[in-house]
Amino acid sequence: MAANDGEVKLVMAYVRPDALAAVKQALAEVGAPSLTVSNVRGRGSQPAKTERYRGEEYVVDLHEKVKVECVVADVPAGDVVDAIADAAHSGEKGDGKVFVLPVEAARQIRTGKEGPDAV
Amino acid sequence: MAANDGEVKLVMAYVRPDALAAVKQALAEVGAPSLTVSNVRGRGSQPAKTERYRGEEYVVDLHEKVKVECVVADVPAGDVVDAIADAAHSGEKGDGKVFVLPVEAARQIRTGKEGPDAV
Amino acid sequence: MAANDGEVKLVMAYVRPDALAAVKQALAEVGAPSLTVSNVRGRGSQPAKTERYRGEEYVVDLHEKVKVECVVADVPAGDVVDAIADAAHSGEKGDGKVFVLPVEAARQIRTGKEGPDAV
Amino acid sequence: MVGTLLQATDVAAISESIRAVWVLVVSFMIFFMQPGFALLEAGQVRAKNVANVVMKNMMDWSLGVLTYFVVGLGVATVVGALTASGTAVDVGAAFRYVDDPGSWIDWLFGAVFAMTAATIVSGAIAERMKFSAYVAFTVVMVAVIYPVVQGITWGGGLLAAEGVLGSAVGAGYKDFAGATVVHALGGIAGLTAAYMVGPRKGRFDADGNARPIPGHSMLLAVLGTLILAFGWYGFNVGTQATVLTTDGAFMGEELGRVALNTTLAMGVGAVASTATTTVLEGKPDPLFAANGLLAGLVAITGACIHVTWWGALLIGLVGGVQTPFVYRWVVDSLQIDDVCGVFAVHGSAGFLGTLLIPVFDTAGFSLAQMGIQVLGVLVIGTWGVLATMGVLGVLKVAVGLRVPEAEEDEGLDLSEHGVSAYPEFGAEDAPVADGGAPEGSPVADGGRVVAGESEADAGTAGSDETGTAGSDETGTAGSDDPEEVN
Amino acid sequence: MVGTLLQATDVAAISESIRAVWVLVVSFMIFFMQPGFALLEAGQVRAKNVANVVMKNMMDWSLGVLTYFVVGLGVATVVGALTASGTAVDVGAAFRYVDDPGSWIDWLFGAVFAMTAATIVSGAIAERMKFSAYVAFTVVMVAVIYPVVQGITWGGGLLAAEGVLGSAVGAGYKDFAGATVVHALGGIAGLTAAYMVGPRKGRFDADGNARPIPGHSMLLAVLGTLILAFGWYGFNVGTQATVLTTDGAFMGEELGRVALNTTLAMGVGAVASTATTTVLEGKPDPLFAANGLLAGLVAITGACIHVTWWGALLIGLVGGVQTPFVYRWVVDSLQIDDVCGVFAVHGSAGFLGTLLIPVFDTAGFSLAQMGIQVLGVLVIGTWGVLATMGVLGVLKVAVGLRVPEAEEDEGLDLSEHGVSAYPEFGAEDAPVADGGAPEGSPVADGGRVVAGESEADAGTAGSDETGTAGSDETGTAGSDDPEEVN
Amino acid sequence: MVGTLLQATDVAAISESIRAVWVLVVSFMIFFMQPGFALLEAGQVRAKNVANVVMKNMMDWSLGVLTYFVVGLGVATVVGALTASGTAVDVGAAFRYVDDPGSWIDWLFGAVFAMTAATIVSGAIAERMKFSAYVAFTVVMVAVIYPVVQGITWGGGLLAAEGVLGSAVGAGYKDFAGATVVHALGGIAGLTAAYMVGPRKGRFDADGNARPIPGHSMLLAVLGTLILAFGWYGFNVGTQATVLTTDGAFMGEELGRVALNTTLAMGVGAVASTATTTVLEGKPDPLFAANGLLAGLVAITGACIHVTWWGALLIGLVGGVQTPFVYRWVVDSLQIDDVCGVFAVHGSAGFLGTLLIPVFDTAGFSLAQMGIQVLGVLVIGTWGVLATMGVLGVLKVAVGLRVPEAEEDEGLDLSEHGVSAYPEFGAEDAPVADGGAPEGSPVADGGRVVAGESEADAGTAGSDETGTAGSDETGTAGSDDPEEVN
Ligand SMILES: Nc1ncnc2c1ncn2[C@@H]1O[C@H](COP(=O)(O)OP(=O)(O)O)[C@@H](O)[C@H]1O
Ligand SMILES: Nc1ncnc2c1ncn2[C@@H]1O[C@H](COP(=O)(O)OP(=O)(O)O)[C@@H](O)[C@H]1O
Ligand SMILES: Nc1ncnc2c1ncn2[C@@H]1O[C@H](COP(=O)(O)OP(=O)(O)O)[C@@H](O)[C@H]1O
Repeated sequence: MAANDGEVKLVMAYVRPDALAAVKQALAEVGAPSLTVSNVRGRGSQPAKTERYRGEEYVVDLHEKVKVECVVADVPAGDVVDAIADAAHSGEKGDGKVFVLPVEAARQIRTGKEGPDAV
Repeated sequence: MAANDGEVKLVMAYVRPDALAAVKQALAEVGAPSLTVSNVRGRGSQPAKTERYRGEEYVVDLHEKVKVECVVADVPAGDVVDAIADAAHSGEKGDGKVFVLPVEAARQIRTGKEGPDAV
Repeated sequence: MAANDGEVKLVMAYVRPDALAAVKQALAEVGAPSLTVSNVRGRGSQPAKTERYRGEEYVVDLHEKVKVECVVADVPAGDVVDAIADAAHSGEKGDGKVFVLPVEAARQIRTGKEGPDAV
Repeated sequence: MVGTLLQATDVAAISESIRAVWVLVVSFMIFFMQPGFALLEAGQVRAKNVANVVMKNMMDWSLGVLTYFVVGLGVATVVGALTASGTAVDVGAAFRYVDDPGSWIDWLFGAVFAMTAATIVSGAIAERMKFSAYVAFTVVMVAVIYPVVQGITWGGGLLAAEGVLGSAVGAGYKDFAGATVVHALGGIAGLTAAYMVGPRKGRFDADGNARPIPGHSMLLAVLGTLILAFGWYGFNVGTQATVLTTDGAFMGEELGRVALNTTLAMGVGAVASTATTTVLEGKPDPLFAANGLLAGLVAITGACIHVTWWGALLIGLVGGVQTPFVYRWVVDSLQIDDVCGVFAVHGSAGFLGTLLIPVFDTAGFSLAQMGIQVLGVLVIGTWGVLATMGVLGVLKVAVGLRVPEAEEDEGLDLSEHGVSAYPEFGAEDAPVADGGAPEGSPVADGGRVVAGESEADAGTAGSDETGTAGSDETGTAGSDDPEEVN
Repeated sequence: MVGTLLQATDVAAISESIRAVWVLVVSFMIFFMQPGFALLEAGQVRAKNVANVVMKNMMDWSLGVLTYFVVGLGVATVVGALTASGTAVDVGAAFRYVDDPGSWIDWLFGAVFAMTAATIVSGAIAERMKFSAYVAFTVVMVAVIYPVVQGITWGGGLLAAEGVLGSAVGAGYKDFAGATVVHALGGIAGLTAAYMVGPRKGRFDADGNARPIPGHSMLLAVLGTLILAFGWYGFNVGTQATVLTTDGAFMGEELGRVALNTTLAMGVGAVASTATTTVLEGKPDPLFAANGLLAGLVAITGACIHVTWWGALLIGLVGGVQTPFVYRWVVDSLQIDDVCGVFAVHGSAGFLGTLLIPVFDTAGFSLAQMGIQVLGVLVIGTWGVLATMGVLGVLKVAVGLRVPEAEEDEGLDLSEHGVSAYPEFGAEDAPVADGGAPEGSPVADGGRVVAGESEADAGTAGSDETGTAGSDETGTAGSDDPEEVN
Repeated sequence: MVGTLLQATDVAAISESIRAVWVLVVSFMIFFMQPGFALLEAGQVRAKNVANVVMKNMMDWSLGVLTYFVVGLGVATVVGALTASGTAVDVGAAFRYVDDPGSWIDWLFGAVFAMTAATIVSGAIAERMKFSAYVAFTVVMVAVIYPVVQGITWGGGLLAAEGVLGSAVGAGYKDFAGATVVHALGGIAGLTAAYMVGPRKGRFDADGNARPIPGHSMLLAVLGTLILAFGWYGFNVGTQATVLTTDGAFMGEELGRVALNTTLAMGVGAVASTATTTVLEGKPDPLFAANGLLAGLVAITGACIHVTWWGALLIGLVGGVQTPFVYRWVVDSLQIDDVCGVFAVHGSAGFLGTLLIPVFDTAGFSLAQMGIQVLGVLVIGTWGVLATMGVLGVLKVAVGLRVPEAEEDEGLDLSEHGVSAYPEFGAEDAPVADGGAPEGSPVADGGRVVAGESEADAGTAGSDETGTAGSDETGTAGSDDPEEVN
């Protein structure tokens, strides 16, 4: 298998929080169930929202997003991008983006496996 | 425009929380308003601080920082680094660092655009 | 010193929260004390756990992990990977993984130093 | 020691004074159940709906006392007279308390019970009901729905010994401190309202299977429970108001019975519910322990003066054990999303406890009594369901019952009130570091913090902001954009 | 039944007993306003200042009761006598309560009012005032500032019917339970203190526009509000202390009036403030609802025994409606950063409500009464401003009023007390996973957790730590470093 | 005004009525200490153990009242008679209260004290003790350990004037409201239990140095403290139960003394503890301020009716100052992990305050009194240690005292109760965004949310889940896997 020419890739996506469940499912279906997520906040094309505190308004232009990181070796990164992008698509501003970054080395802590085998 | 030789770059910075507002402004001014931020904690050259609980002291050597991620294509990554570094500079230990990482692929979820156009 | 052929590397690891203290110590010992950590949640080989709310069960398949980021220049990335992997090893599922990513540019905000010197 | 002789009038004044101290203190304690409910409910919703929950609670009380003063108590009296056998209805007299300072202590004592009934409902329909519709409902609850029940029971109407039904059956409905008059009415109104409003998004999956939506703080739920238990002593023991009768008799045994029965029933309720869930789920469940404690209290509320101590234990046991089962039945069989389980805790527990009164009555079992208890439960339950459906049916047409789905996702704090309950914490609205930009320098790219009262400014800020941020590098945004929201 | 005849002395003992039960219970309830204030204020500050807020509250009460026992009550009596027309001043007698157990119940009743006034101030100056300066101020507040007002009003001095001004005008100042004596004094002292200390960093931008700094928990603010409302029943109704007069008359109508008016005013205050903000902001605002509820209570506090029920409604309405407007005026026009809005809630509401007493007085309108009300408000307001400015002016020179900017950024919990209120949560000090290293193996690179009391060790740990971590790979750190802090 | 003459019997009824109002209200207030303890303890543990803490508190009360009704009070009476000099033991009579409604008010008053003693223990052993073992211990505490102490003191036994020791020494043990009978017993039982259970993982490092484990909310700890202070007024002042004696005397001076001394001691306790820590640590410590406030209250609890006001000040001072020192001694010298510092707050403060009674007694110093105080403290302390060791020794063998280390790591909320106290917050169990999948579509890769009561389903879901997720890309998982847990 040389899905990514034998290389390891980090697929990193910023998605809506309510898309997370679908993304998780989609990744499992595409054969890349392992993932790491974190709460982030982002600014993009989505309009800012206004909140109020004792009558005074303030603008919150950072929207809550979830960052999904999925490192793959045997599964083509493109498939993972497709899976995430499909699952997280709503068509409204703020859907987010997916990026692929190169990974030079990988190690599984429990087994000590290295490279593509570690993922 | 081939600001980054047509490539997409991830500019990633660890900055002080109170520098965030200035960084946001600076990025908007340099033409890269889209960004993602998250709360992180870091250890570097900043001295550890001591807290107390019922008289017992403990050392907190992880300081609160904000991680800023900004993916750019048309805007030169160097400009973004400059903008962040300027806005986050206080001159005291703990100002943080900016790194640039290569991005191999990008996809905007809403529109399906790929590559530099997605950013 | 050209530990990484003069390049800067980002070592990024997902580890168990209770391994953090050991990882911090190990990184300091290997000469790379600066690091940034954040709370993440991940899914891998570790079995999901079941929680209950007023008698109704729900599955939490995302386990709490800590993401450790350590950018190095003079210290070989491999040493850092070893240090983290050793410190975070318990041998049970869920120990996590370590990845190395290339970094193209670096800047220290306080001093303005660039490249390997910035790290 | 020479002195003037004390006369009987003095004894009356003394007796009234003692009674006033007692009634006032217990009224304050019952008022204190309001924060108890606020916490109990707030703890059982997600962080994004907390401000809405406490706002509803404040409005229950605030609007409620005004309504009950101007309308509620009078309606109760009128209904009582209307449904009594052969009492003339004097509407003027029914509202005379409004100008009679001598009756205002008792008005307050009545009001705190009415507000308890109203507040219970909010726990059932949390996290998706429109604030305006809820407020309208709570006003009707305090103006009519509760007063009718008060009138037909404690007000001497329909179910009372002198009421049409009561005198026909030959026994007056027994519900000492409001297990059904207050709690089960609130519980069944809540259940009905939860049915009318529909379940929260995600509460049931496509196949109709229930999916839990954990509340954001078990600590607050338990704290609310214990505050309620404190107030409940006022509720139950305080109802034994005649500490000293006008002819000078001390009511120590009655007070002691109520205090003991209340204590034992709450204890056994918590223990029984815990034991039940330990068997069912394998582990003792703190939220069910808290719910069982309250269910034990509800169950004994009507019975506490009437039954033996071991009767109280058994009634509390029933209250505690039934809680998990009734809750699951509501969820799984009725498919109703009663967020705080108010039917299991206040509804069924109240009905069951009140039905059991004749069984453990210190006065012995009486078939007539059992008959009127059954009739009473049916009448109150039916009224609670129908009145709630009627009022909410009208409100559904008039203003709608439910917030739009997008607002439910976002949380009612933001959509209904424009605020965050916990701006620094939590999954939903935690600002990163710069506090959502309330501090520091002006918000980047034109977004600006707008002070205070001008809606116009807010609109401008919003469009400035999005105007700038929206024109991203690809330059394509804009044409396919949905309208902008603030 | 043969028995000895009851004598009048017994009636006195009975009457005193009933009164003692009542006064003690309401005093306990008023004490319970302390956690109410603590929560109200804690909810309105950022998480990084929560421990400082509750610490100030604990010190208000703890230092306050000591001060009020040793000094405060005596000063009040002396001032009362000094400013009465023709009363001889007997300083010894004024302090005799210190050794008179028979007066200690009343001392406690007085103390809980004094401590309420003191506590109000802390809400205005939160998040930036030095702890040492605050503590010093609060001692003076309880020793002198409040006792003076107590003396010239309830103490029979200046403004009382027998006081210099009161007897001149021909009417005694009416403020039943302390709308101005306690609340408005606290509110205006708070406003003045907030002015003296200056706004929090970031509260106003360079152009002087206000920028909100949201508090960390609306839930806590509302919980505090409802606890205060509970205590307020003690405050207001409890002031009607003579449940049974010594000649045997029961004060039921008076108690009823106070209880009803208090209830209606708080209800309408919350509703009115909500309605006002709904009009102004487009959405009902929970924090203003809570503030309005309190403002309604403040407004009626002086009036509750004097006015008709509809007068109470109108006074509560004024209290509620003025809250958002006065708050904005303080922020926008005065540019004062009154963190918890204590002037709008306790200050202006108290003054307005007290000025309105003659308008709705059951005794009818009297010009003399109106005159003394206006004079009273002026005297108390002026005293509050001047005394606060004087004391804080001295403290500014002596110890400084404000923490350094870096400490304000960091949060007062850490800088003033060395602690985190929420070590596991929150934006400011949330340790990641290893809990800031309180658990697990020794902290990396020589940093070591140091147990307890030795400051020396702490210093060592700090320098070990920074020594190692400071020498980063570039080897350049060190020369340009500012001094290290622990 | 003609009336019948009042007779002495009426005075008795009136006196009993006033007493009943008083005793009931203070009993409710003392019950309200339960949420105070729950908050105090919850604030001092990590978020992952909060549900377990409040669950233990609910069980203390719920199981406790049942136990104290069926067993506890009777045991106290029997023990009292057994250890009195020359009283016949009538076991039947000792349990007669069970069927005597006239005694049930007093039973409740007794019960709230017993439950306080039991609850104190839970703060010492938090975060690692098995729930089942704790519950078993608390039942024995309420059934036997506390009743024995009650019997030998207030019950007229061993230490009382008429007891074997008391009559030998010639003085009865003085402990007015339970500084030792309730608090120090709870404190020393807690200390012993903490020793038996062992320290939390990470509390001491390999070298035996203490490492702090900060609790998750200082706010909750302080709120709990202030709620306790409120309840304490009931505890202390309420013990002066005979507001009006049956022969008509008003107890105003006694009530005043208790109220004043309680207030002063809590004030000085907080101030003294703050001052001590400011000297020791350089900064005023809010948690020690709160602990000192409670220690001042504990110290004065036994003494409040007996001592002068300045004696109360000094006793409170001792209580406050000793708190930090005793706490450190327990940690550093005894190496016992008493999580909430219950020995320093309730134990040593109670013993010291009670030993100091003769020194400041308004009745003057008496050697016999000092003798019995010392003896009493020794007897109660020894009994507390031995009884706790005995019971826990048996439980250690029977069910084990401590959860496994993995469960301690995970938190007792999850391991003992299967729940998260704060599902949306916190380091331990914060779900990311999708709420741990309670909402939204089915959990990816076969994991499915399982409704309610079926354990079987849960098992299935677990293995589905792990089956899929476990087979990762490398295909190597499985063979070396430890068994799967749900
Ligand atoms: N260039 C970028 N760099 C970093 N984060 C980005 C970038 N563009 C988008 N994001 C992240 O993606 C989220 C959604 O992007 P947004 O532009 O609002 O959506 P859309 O692509 O639908 O217009 C943002 O809130 C931000 O977190
Ligand atoms: N090599 C590194 N790898 C990862 N994070 C780093 C590294 N160096 C610095 N950081 C992050 O930047 C933050 C600030 O760095 P620090 O060294 O304290 O500042 P300065 O560069 O001003 O000396 C740290 O707290 C940490 O989060
Ligand atoms: N391919 C991956 N992509 C992203 N995160 C991963 C990946 N594999 C593992 N992780 C992260 O590492 C954590 C531990 O991985 P897991 O597979 O459970 O451990 P182990 O390697 O011991 O089997 C996961 O919870 C997840 O956060």
